[in-house]
Amino acid sequence: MLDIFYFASFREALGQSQEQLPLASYKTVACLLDDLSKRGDAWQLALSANPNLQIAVNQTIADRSTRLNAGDEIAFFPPVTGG
Amino acid sequence: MLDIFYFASFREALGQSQEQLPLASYKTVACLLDDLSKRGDAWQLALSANPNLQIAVNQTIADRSTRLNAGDEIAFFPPVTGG
Amino acid sequence: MTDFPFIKVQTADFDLTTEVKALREGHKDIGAVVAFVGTVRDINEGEDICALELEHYPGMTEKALESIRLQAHQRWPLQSSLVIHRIGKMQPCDQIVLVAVASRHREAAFEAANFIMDYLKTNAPFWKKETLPDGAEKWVDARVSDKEAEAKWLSKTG
Amino acid sequence: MTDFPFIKVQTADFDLTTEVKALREGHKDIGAVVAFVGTVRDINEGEDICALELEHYPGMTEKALESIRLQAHQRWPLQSSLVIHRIGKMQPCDQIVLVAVASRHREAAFEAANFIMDYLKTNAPFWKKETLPDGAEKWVDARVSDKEAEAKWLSKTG
Repeated sequence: MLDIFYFASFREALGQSQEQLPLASYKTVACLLDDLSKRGDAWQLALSANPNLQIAVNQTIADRSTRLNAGDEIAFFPPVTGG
Repeated sequence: MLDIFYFASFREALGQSQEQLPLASYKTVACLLDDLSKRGDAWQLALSANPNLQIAVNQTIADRSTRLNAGDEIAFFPPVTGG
Repeated sequence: MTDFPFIKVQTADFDLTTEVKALREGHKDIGAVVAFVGTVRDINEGEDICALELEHYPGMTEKALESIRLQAHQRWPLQSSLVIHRIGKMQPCDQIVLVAVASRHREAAFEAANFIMDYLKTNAPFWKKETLPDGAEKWVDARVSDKEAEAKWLSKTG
Repeated sequence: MTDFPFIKVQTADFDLTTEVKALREGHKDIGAVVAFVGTVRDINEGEDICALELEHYPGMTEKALESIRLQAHQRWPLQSSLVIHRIGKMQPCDQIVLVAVASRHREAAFEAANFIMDYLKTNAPFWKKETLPDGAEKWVDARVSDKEAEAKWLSKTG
């Protein structure tokens, strides 16, 4: 399984903060993103059509080409604004 | 009259922290320094032969060419080391 | 809450004197401490702000902050450093973040504190949501100038 | 003691939290505070230090510090700033000086605090005398690097 997290404006726009998905179909982050984007406009806007999409795999910044393994924690979020 | 102040290592080397001198003979700081330097080796070392001599007239950084007026406060000291 | 003693992510406010004392504890050859405190302004991008809420990514936040702190220690001769970042609801004038750095000399302390803040701004997973006077809520946009501030360190020698 | 409310020259120690609170008082649109604290190290230029004594030039000190503070305010958009410098006898680990600056954004606060410290180091009439372990007293020499630190601001744009 994969643990997926959504933060900040993504969490609000997508209506959820986390979910689990089976690893099987997703070799890379890109595969996962393609599938999630099919869920509707909000998903496409936040994930596919967003040049500022930030990706973390296992709490480290990653990108679309990052390979996924069982038990990975994947997070999607907008650019950070702390401090 | 002129009020003359000596600070830090100058105060210790010259054995005094302040004195008053008549203005009459000192048109500029240079005149005053020439006269003070005649008092002995310690004076010459601190005042004439010291490339790092710092001068203030009326609590503002000055130099040898600064003109003196009655009531002026002149201070001689080494480079500052606060902070 | 975290395995990193010099990183704290907390809802509670912090006391500057107490934290700087902790930073200096056990280091006698410190000559310079630089502390940066980020505070909630009552206006941002021309709009009045009534409240601010800070969301973060638990776990990744601490890792990101510790990584930034270690980069600073590799780059400058520091005696110690700490980062405290608050989360949750805050009001104008509240303290949000503290970055404090101790070093022998002042230049390293100034540069390292500045570096940690610049990297925190662009790499630590925190997000701000503002509440406006009409009750509307608005996620704060990332600033281009923050990316530029981070980029300037790439061309600088430590 | 002085006509400059944001300049204090005193024998007493200072409390960081109290002073930063005073600095921020009445300014709601502060987003960044940078505080520099200079402390007495137990070693200087390779020699152990047992005590430090700070002498100053009363009157000129306050004028010099106020002039430096005003230059910083002309150069950067600051909400407020303060300088506290202690005089008299101090021990290792004691606080010597506080420079604190408040601004809307962090870059101005970092630069202004750094600028004030660099100018204070070379322009404010303070002198340090160290007491060594054998009881000998030694006036601290001015550092060439302090002059260089001051000079770097001449070529920088505020």
